[in-house]
Amino acid sequence: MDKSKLLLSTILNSRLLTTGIILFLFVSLFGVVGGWFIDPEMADVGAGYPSQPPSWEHWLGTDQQGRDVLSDLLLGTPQTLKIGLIAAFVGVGIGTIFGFVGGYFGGKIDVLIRLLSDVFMTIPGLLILIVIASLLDIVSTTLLGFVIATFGWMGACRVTRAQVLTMRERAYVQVAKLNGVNDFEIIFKEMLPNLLPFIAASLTGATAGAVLASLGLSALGLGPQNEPSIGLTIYWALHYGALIRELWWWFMPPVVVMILLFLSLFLITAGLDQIANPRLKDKI
Amino acid sequence: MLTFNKSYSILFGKFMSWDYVIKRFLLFLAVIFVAVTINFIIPRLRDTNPIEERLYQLAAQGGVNVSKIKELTAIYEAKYGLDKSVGEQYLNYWNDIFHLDFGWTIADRTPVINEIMRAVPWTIGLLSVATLIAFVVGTVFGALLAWPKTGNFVKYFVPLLMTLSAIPYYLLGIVFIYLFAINWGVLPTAGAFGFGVKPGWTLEMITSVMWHAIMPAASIVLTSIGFWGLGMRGMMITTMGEDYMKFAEYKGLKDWRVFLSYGVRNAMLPQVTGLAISLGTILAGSVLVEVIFAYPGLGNLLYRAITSNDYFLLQGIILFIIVSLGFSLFLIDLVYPLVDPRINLEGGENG
Amino acid sequence: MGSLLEAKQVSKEYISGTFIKKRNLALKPISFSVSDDSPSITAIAGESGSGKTTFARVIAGILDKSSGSLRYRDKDIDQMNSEDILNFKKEVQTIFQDPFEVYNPFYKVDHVLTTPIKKFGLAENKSDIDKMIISALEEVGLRPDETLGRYPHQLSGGQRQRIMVARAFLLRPRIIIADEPVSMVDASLRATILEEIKQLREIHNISVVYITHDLTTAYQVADNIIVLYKGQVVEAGDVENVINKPVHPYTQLLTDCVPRPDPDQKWSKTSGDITLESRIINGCICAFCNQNESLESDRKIYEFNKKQIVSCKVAEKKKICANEDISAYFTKKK
Amino acid sequence: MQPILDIKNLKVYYHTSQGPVKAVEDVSFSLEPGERMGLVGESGSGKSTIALALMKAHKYPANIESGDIIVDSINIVDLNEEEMRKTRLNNISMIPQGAMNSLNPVKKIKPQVIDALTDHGVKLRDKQEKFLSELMESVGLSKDVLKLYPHELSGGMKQRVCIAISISMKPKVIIADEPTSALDVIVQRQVMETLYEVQEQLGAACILIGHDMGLMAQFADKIGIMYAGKMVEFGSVSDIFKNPQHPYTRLLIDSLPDTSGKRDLIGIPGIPPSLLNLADGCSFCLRIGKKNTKEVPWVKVTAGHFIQKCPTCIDYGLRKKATTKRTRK
Repeated sequence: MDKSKLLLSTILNSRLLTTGIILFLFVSLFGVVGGWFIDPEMADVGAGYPSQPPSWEHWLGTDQQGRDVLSDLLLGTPQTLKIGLIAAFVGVGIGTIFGFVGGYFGGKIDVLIRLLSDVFMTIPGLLILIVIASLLDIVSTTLLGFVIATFGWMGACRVTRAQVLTMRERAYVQVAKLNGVNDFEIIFKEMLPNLLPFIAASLTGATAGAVLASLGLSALGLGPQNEPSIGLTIYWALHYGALIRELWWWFMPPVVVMILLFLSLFLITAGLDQIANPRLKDKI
Repeated sequence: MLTFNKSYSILFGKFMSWDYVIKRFLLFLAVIFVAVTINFIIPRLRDTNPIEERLYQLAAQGGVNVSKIKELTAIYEAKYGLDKSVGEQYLNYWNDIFHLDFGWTIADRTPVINEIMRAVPWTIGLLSVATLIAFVVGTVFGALLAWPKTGNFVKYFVPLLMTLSAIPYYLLGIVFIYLFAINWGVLPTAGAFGFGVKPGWTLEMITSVMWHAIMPAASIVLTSIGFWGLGMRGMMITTMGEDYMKFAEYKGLKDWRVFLSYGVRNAMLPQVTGLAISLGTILAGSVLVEVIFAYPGLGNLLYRAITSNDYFLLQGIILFIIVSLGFSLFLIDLVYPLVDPRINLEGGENG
Repeated sequence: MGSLLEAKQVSKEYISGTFIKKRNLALKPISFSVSDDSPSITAIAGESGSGKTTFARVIAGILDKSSGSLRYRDKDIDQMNSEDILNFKKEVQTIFQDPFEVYNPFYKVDHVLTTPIKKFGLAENKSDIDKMIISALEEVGLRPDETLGRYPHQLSGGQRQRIMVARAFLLRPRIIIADEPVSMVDASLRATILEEIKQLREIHNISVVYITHDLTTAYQVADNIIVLYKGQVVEAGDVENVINKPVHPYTQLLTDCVPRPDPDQKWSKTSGDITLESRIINGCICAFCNQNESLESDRKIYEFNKKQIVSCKVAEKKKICANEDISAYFTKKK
Repeated sequence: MQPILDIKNLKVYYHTSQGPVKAVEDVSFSLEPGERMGLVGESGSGKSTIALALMKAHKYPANIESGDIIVDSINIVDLNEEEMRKTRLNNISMIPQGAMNSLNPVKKIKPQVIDALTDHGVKLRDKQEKFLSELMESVGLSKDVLKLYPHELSGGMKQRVCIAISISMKPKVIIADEPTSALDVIVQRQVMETLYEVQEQLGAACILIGHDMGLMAQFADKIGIMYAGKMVEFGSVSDIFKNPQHPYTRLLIDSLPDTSGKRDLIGIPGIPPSLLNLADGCSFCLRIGKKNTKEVPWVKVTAGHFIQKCPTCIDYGLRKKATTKRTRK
């Protein structure tokens, strides 16, 4: 069978992965496509009367300052996803490179990378992020993504390094060396393809972690204040006591959207895990 | 005497080499060093003076006379050594840390360490209980899920429960507050104990504390059962494939014994490391839940430090957390070989 | 004539630990050569931990040696230019033990055959590549239509290992180092693979270094044998002598313990005590008799006869080997 | 004498999504107390499936389709799970294949011996120490081993501990599934001799499963040759080695290397057929490119020596060795 067909059938065969991907696409489409149908000005302060319950005019009501909650949500979701994806791709990219370099070449550089990743693993990332965010002004969601990435590379580094270490001793890498294949090709042609499920799982895991961190920072009021994001919506809701005032239409929609996003990432990770570790198949 | 010798030999003689101990200790030092340095550098990257800023803030609230701000700033700077060279400041900083002297809070000039010590018991109390409950329930469910003779109820109910682990605990916390405290009014919204309850070892106080801890604890427990459960399930599946599980069956052992004494006992080992690490990271993992539930722990103190721009308090908390975390992880590394008699740390990792 | 591959006093030490080093001398200095003019099959035999795989990997250039020198075609490996190294890689091929692990699960089995052809520039266009692969597969008795285009898990262990023999053969090497090539293959398929390896020498003049723990296959396949124990040579020479008339107490113990597939030659009738301790000769300093690792005195190897050298006191009355190269005591075929 | 183990027409299938895999197809044999039988075959021949079925430790999707397994006049096919659990170790026990990992790594040896006894209702009380040290002695181990963890033992010692546990309830039938596959030759011999001694002492019937014909020749009295899920030949050890009748057995014997003179090594051609949806008739014909779809009868050669006699391939491999050698360019 063709490799791409094989891949497709593996994905389709995993109920977890398929459900996860569909749910993720649903959330992303909600954010991206939904944004085309609304007027961005509806998300500005004073677009409607403050604190109105859902109506025909405002499907999800308005907040304390008269923003249309639905518009705010549709504009905020892609921003939140963006932070997660930037942080995940940058973090996993760095981590994978570090893992390969350390695991494959070993020696002093490996000792250094291992020390660095061990230290960063031990330091609670969210706390340092809180310090950074509270003392420096993080103005854009992109910048927040990069900042979060500095604490999101260790997982990928560890997984990659461990895999590369075992693969390096595997006979097929030895055979590749005997076949005259150089280090560069061994890394990219012999090792990397086998790591793809692990990297994909790291990516979804890191996305979830980054969204979690950005939500946390924003909800504490430490995120970017100028661009709409789900975290910011939650921050305002908490700040203006939306809970006590029972303005459920204000805080529940962002919570629900985030829960769906996290669920989808969880299902994708679990599905990829099944593919990477066949022993877990047919379980759950 | 004999028992002492034996455990000593397990630690340092047969199974754990000095090489390993030195490595872990150096890691511990490196963590502290990096954390302290980051903590030292970051505030200095800012061009505004945090103390001056804070004093202006206080002045705006009418606490300090505006004309005296320059003077006051100078006094504070001298007190914190901010007028000296960066190198000297850095050394002083280390010196203070060795003496557990994290400075004074800017707002009410109490020692930072006192504020921290007041908050720590609440955090430890809430999170250790929540973590232990989640660990026990999650581990048992995870093990049952991987056990072929488990009943159908567990097989369908547990995975549903596990998907809760995908949800961040503070989002679940928001939902809980809305439902249980505000909508139905069955549980208290915030705080660690009720108004008017006198702190002390009284029955009233204890029940009030427990009553207030239910929601924050439940949101942590429910969202982390899945973490423990999934980990245990994976390990249990691996363990089920081991030769000793097959031989245990050939031996004609009773099912419960194969499950507990052979399966769970072995599959538990990585879980125990995980538990030790989470117990070690308790101080760090609570910020948002404490903020949302207004729980008077370290996380809430940190939030207060952020919102009031009190960066001595902020730094003190972070340092306290990282040092205690690094130290507890170092201890865990030393004790782990006692849990797993096989562990051979002599060679360590390859490469 | 000259030597193709010459290992002089090569040894391998593994060092572990970051701050407090632990050393393990897995292979003690050993000299060995593969002759240029008459292709030979040499068996390296020993139990697990004897250093036989370490030896194989060191002389194949897969593992860096800790001391000594390794020369190929009269050039020191450490001083070769890239062209010589490529030539060494091409002419000294290895067959590994595990016929599954040698395949990258991501690729079809063709991958291990096409890669070396491309990398060593053995053929230019697609049809030449195909021709080479097909002839190599047929050489080892495989039908290309049953093997090519499949993933490794779709083939049997025997088929997979024969493809690896075909891969080694494809490069027209001068030396093949076969590291326990049949220990993970079903007994019924072993004979076929070993016969292929024998044919490589007989038809294509390829020398083989056959690493094994199985003395019966060593006897059938090899001309000469080196028996290793804890990284040291205990006995070496013509297989007929070493396996059927062993002199060293350890070799005797090994041959006594071989389960012979003959109900008339049962263990209990042919030999006595099977514990290691009962065979040790007091006062001997060979690796086997003197188990004290720290006692690194001058262990001698004695020339028991022209075709057999022994490291134990049992051969004390014989003269000490003049040539440190073990292969000097080997029987040359043809 | 009354057989202690009697297997009649045993069929074990794996039910996969692509169809049934006939792992064991209509196998019958019986053993008397004290007899040692070797069960030989390549991987996938069904020999290990028979072992699992005898312990009723086979897992889904494997299923005993039909047949009887009578151990000490009890048909264990009919036993429920709890009854079977009590039968294990008590009447029939199995020495596992992976000697290195068959003991619980986090428990000392002593509790691992005791818990097997406890779960069979044996309470030793003050006789415990004596019993345990005698048990360890019977497999050539000191009683100090009881105080150790598995990782503190060598491979050979671990396998002896497994043997000790397996005989602790004095079973009537012992199954040893490649008990020495991971061990070096010297240790292999020590373990096999230990097994031989304890089996003689107990007077138990013993089945040795493996593919090493050398071990079979050393150990067994009778040998059954498995091929593609069926038993193709059964006879005494001298019948099999001196007078093999089935072509597969013949090739197997011919392919064995020995040290009594150099010769060409002749392997068995082809690869074993897939057991998935296997066609009726002779499976060995499929391997050598012949065809016989008729049912192959189980035929008596001499007393106690039987083969599956397929007229199409019965003469295969009988020709002179010189002609079977492949011609080369």
